[in-house]
Amino acid sequence: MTNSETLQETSTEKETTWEPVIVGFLCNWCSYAGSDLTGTSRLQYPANIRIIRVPCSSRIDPVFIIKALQSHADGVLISGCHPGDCHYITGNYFARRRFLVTKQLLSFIGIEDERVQYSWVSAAEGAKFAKVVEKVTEGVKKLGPLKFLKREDLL
Amino acid sequence: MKDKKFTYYPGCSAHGTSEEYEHTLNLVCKSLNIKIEEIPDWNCCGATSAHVMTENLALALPMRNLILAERLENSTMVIPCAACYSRMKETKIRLDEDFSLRTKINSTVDDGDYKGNVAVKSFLQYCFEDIGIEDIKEKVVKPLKDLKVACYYGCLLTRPKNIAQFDSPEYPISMDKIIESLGATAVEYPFKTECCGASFSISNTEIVLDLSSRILDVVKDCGADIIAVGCPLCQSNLDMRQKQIEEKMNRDYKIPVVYFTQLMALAFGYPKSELKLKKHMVNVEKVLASF
Amino acid sequence: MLVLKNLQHNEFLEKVNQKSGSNVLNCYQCGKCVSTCPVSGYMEITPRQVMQYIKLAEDEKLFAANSTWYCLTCSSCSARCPREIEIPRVMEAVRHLAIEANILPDSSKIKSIKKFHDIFISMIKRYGKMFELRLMAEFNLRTGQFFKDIALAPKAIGKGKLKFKSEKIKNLKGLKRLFEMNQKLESEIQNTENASKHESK
Amino acid sequence: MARVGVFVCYCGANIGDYVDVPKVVEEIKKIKEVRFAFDYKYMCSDPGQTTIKDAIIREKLTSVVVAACSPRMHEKTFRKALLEAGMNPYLLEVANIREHSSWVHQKDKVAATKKAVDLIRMAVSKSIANQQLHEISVPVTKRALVIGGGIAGIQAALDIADAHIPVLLVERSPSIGGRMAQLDETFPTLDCSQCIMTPKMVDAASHPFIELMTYSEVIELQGFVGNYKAKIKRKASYVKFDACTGCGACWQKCPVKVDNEFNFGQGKRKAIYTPFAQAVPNKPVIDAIHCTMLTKGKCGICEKVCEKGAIDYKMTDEVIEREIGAVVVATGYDLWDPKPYEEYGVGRYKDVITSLEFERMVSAGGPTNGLPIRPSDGEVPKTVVFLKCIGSRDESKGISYCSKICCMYTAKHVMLLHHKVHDSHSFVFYMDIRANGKGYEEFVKRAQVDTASTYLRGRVSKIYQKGKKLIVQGEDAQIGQQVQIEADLVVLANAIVPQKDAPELARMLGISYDRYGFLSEAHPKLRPVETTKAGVYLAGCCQAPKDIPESVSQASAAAAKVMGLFASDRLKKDPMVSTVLIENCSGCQNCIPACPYGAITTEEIPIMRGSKDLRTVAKINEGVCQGCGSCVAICRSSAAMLSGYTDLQLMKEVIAL
Repeated sequence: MTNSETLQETSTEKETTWEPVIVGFLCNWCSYAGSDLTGTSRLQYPANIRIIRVPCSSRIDPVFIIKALQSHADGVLISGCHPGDCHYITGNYFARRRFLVTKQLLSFIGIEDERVQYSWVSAAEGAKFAKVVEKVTEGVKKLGPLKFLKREDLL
Repeated sequence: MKDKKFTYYPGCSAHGTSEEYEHTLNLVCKSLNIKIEEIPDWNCCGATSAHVMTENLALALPMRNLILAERLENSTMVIPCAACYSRMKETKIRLDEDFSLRTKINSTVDDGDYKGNVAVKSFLQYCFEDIGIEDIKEKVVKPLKDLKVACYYGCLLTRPKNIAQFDSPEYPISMDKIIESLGATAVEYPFKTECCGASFSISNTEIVLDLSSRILDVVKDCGADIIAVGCPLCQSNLDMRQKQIEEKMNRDYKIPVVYFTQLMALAFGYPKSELKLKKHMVNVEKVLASF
Repeated sequence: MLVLKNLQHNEFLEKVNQKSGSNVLNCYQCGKCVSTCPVSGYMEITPRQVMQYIKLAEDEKLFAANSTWYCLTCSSCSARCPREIEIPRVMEAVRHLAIEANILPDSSKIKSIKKFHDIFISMIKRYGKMFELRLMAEFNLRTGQFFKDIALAPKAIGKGKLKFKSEKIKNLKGLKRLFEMNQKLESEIQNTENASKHESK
Repeated sequence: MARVGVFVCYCGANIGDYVDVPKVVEEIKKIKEVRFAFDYKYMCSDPGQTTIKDAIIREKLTSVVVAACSPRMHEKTFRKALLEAGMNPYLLEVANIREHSSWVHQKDKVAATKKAVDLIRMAVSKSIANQQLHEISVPVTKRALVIGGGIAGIQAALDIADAHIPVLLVERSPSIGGRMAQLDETFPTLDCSQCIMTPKMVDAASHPFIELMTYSEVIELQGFVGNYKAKIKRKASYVKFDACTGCGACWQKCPVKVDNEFNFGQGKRKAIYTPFAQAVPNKPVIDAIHCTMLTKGKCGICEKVCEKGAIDYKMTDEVIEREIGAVVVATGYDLWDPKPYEEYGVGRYKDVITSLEFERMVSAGGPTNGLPIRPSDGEVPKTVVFLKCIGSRDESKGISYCSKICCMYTAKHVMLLHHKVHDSHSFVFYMDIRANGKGYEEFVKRAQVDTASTYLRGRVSKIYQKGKKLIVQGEDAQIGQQVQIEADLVVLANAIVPQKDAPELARMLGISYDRYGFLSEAHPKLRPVETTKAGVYLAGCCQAPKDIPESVSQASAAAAKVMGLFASDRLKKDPMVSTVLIENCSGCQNCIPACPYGAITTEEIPIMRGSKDLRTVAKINEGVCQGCGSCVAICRSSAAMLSGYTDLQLMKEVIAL
C-alpha cells in the first residue's frame, strides 16, 4: 500500500516543512480515556500523533514499536495507567519492565531516547495527556526525521 | 573481656562543675580495661547558646571537634555531657544527610576534611550498648544492696528521638538496667525525662526552680534515696539549686543527686573518698553510709 | 482585629520550613505540644499558636513574643507530635529570623537571656572553652544583678565546682577564623534573601 | 477480497466544522479495499444507523469502519447495528476522529483532516484483519460463600438466603456475632446490641438456605466467577456438634481456667467453652492449648459428664471442599494496640484501658455485670477521662486515617457511664467531633448536655500515677492553657485497623488491598462493594472503618450483587480474551506468571496427532481471562492470541500509516 504519497500531498497543501509522525499506543482504561477527556475539554495539542488503542499497556509488543519506527513513524509514545492503578492489576508493571529493555535495545541500535517515550496518564488527566503529546512532538521535531530504519517492503 | 578504646570529648563542664563525672568515668573505664583517648585541643561545642543565636556556628563548633576526632583511629566518640552529646550528634546527623551543608560548614573549619566516619555516643549509651550489662555485673564487688535510686535521664540523652536514636524518649530503661546490675533497685517513677530547666539555670532561674521542683516532688513520692543522672546541667539544677527550691516552695527534699558513674565506681569497689562526693551540695554520705 | 492577606505566597512560612526541615502546614492544632511543653505556661504565644501564626505569616507578632526565647529545646513536644513536626527547630528558625530582623521582645527577661547567650558565645570566641564561674560573674555583672546566686557562689567555689583557672585552646586563631567565616556565611545568606525579596517586589 | 464500508460522521458541527469531511471521504475512497464510503450528519441517529445496515446488505460488506466519536462512546451502538444487519458485531472498527482530531486540532483544519484520514486508514486496515467473535457464556454455581460471621456477614448471608440461594457462612471463632456481640448499647439510639443482634444470629443458624460453619477458615479459592472451588478447614473442636445439646455440663465441670479473650482478659473462661452466653451455635469447643487432657492426657472430666458422648479428644482438623458461584468477604476489623503511647503509661497503669475493654465492663453480660470499675482496685470510678484519636490521625505513632466511629462511641460511653454511675463525671479530650450520620450530631449534643460532661479540645500529653489517682495532663485549646485532671479511670478510643491476616486473605482470594491492609473496592465511588475480581464482593469493616448501619447496608448491597450475578443460568462475557494456538506453543510457560488472574494453566497434548508421546502447552481459561494481553506480548512463539487485538490486527494498524 503506497499511502506515503497521499500523506505527502495532504501535508504539502499547508506547509512544506517536515512534520513528524508519532504513533501512540494507549491503554484503553486510563490513557485512552484520558486522551478522550483531552478532546471533550477541547485542549489543543500538535496533530502529529496517531493513536492506537490497546486493552492494556502490557499488550504492547516491542515489535510494534520497532515496526512503527520502520514504517512511517518518527516517534512512539506509550502510555498506561499510573503504577498501582492498572485495570488489570499488574499489567502496567510488566509493560514498564518490558519498555525499559526495549529502550536499551533501541538506544543500542542508535535510536535517540526522545523518539520513544513512556508516560502514565490516568482517565482524569486530559491536560496531562496534551502536555505529554507536546513534549514528545517537540522532542522528535528536534531530532528530525527518522531515516535509517525505514523499509519499503512492509509486510 | 577484650580491650576497648574510645575517643573522648569531655566538654567544658567536665573541667568545672562536673569534674567528678569525668573522674568517676575514668575510674569506671579503668576497671573495665577501656582505654580513653581525649581529643587534642578540643573546643566548646557551643551548647547551650550557639544554636540559640545562630545556625551555622551551632554546626561549625561541633564539626571542628568531629573533624579532630576523626583523626584518631577510634570508631566511637564518647561524650559524658548530655548537652554536648546532643549538639555533637545533631551536627553529625545533619551534616551526614545534607552534603551541601556539610561542604559549606566544612569550609569554615581550619583544614577541615570531615568524613563522617566516627560514631557519636553518650557515655550512658556506650555503657549500655558497647560494654553491656553483663560485663558491668562482672565488675561489681560491692553490690549497692537496697539503695533506692531514681534514674533521671533528662531531655537530651534520649531526645530528639531521631537524633539520639537511643532508648525510649518517654520511658527509658538503660540507666535503670545499669543501676539494677550494680545491685541497687531502680525505682519506677513517671518523670524520668521531664525537663529540669536546663540552660535557664543562670539566665531564668525561677523557671528552673519551678521545673526542678516538679521532678523532685515526684522523686520524693516514689521513695527514692538518691537521684542518678548523666548530665551536668541536670545535676547542677537538681543539686546546686535544691536548697533554693526547698526555700522557695518550702519543701524538704534532701535528695542527693549523683552521676551514675559515681555509683558504678562505688559498686566497682573504689573507696567513697575517691568519688568526689564532697563536691555535691546535698549531702551524699548519709545515704551511702552503709557502703 | 487581625486582617489576613492573601497567603498564596507565605514567605515567612517558606523560610521557617526551609530552616527547620519540617513543614508547618502539617500542624493540625491538636495542642499536644502545649500540653507537653514545660514552659508553655510562661509563653505569651503557645507552641500550637506559634504554628498558626506562621501559617498566617504574622512574623512580627512572633518576633515580639517571648515564646521562641523560652523554648528549652527539650524536644518533649516533637517526641509526641502526631504530625512529626520538629517543633524546637521551628522555634529555633523563628528565633534566628527574629535575630536577623533584629527584633527583640521588649522584656528585660528576654534581654537577659539573650545577654547570657551573647556572653557565652563571646567566651567561646575568646577561649575556645567555657567557664561557668566567669560566665555567671560576667552575666550577673552585665545584667546588674551583682548579688544573684551570691549565696551559691562561695559554696560552689569551696566545693571546687567553679574554677578560677581558665585554659585556652591552642588553635585560637583557627577558631577566630571559624567565627568570622560563619559570620560571613550568615550575612551572605541574609543578603541573598534580601536580594531575592527585592526581585520578587 | 475484503469489502470495507466506511461511514464518516459530522457529529453536527463537532466534526464537520474542523475536519473537511467530504475531503476525507474522497481520500478514503482511494483505498482499494474500501467498497463504500459515506458521510452523514449524525451516524448514531436512526437514519444514520439505517444507512449502515442497508449498505452492509447492499454492498455485501466484510467489515465496517465508523469514523465518529470515541469508541468508548458508541462502539456498542454500532455493534448492535451490525448485528441487526446480520453481521458479526466484532467486524466493526471505530475511528475516533472527534476526541482525537476535530476537538483537539480546532485551529488547523488541514492537519485535522489529514489526521482523520490517517486514523480511518488505520481502522480500515485493522478491520480487514478482524474476525467473527462470539460472546462467551459460562455456567454459574448458584451457591454463595460468606467469609466472616459478624453483623455484615450475617446480614449478607440472610439477604442472599432469603432469595432462596444456598449460602455457606464461614466463621473462624466458635460463635458468630463478631464485634457487635461484644457491644453493650449502640449509638445513636442506645438500643441494646444483644437484643437486636441475637435474633439475627439465631435466624442465620436456623435458615434453611444457610449452611453455618463456625470454628472454620477458608484456606483456598480456585476458579473464576460463577465457578469457584473453595477449600474450608474445619478446626478440631473436639466436640461433636451434631451430638452436643449445649447443656453446659462440660464447661461447668471443667477445672481449667483461662483468661477470657472475649472480655479482653477480664474474668475467666474454661478450657472447654462457648465464647459468650448467647453464642450461636450454642456448642462448646475445647481450647487445645489449655486443655490438660489434650496437652498432658490428664483430666477427661468433660467426656465423663457429657451424657451425649459428644466429646472426642481424637478429633482432627478436616478440609471440606465446596463449589461456589460468588464470595462475600466480611472479615471485619481489629483494634490497634496502643502500646506505642508510652507517655500514657499504656501497660504500666492498670487503670488506663481501651474503649472495648470499657464496653465489656459496662455491658450487662460482661465480667462486672455492667458496673464500670478500676481494674487496679475494683473501685467504681468517679472521674473518667476519655481520650479520642488514639492511633487514629497519628502518623507518628499510629495510622493517618480517621477511624470514623470513635467520636460516636465515646459519646455513647459518656452516657453509659452516666447511666451506671450517676455521681460520675466524664472529661473527653477530642480534636474534632465527627458526627456525620443520621441522628449523630443530636446524640453527641445529648452526651454533652444531659450528662453535663466536659468536652475539651486538645490532645493529652502525659498520664502518670500519683497515689491512687491518674494525673492526666492536656491542653484546653479553647482557653489555650495546660490543664490537669485527677482521674480514676482513663479510656483510650483506640483506632480501627484491618485484621492482621487481611493481606494473606486478599492474596488467597486474589483481590487487592491498600497500604493499611483494608481490602480494596473496584471503584471508590461507583463500585464500592465489588472487588477487581469478578464475583468477589466486600461488606463491612474489612474494606474501611464503618459503623453498624453502614456495614449492614453494604452487606445488603453485596447480597444484591450476588443475586444479580445468579439471576441468569449462564454468564455472558466479552469474547475479547486470549487463546492459545497449541501448534505454536513451545510450552515455555512464560505466560503463566505474566497473567494477573491466574487464568493460564498447562495441559498435556500428543506431540502429533495419534502419537502417544505428550508435550506440555499453555491452556487459557477464557472464563477467568479478562483480556489484558500480557500473555500475548510475552509469548515468544506468538502462540498466545488476544481476540480483537491480535498481532496481525495491531500490526496492520501500525503500518497503515
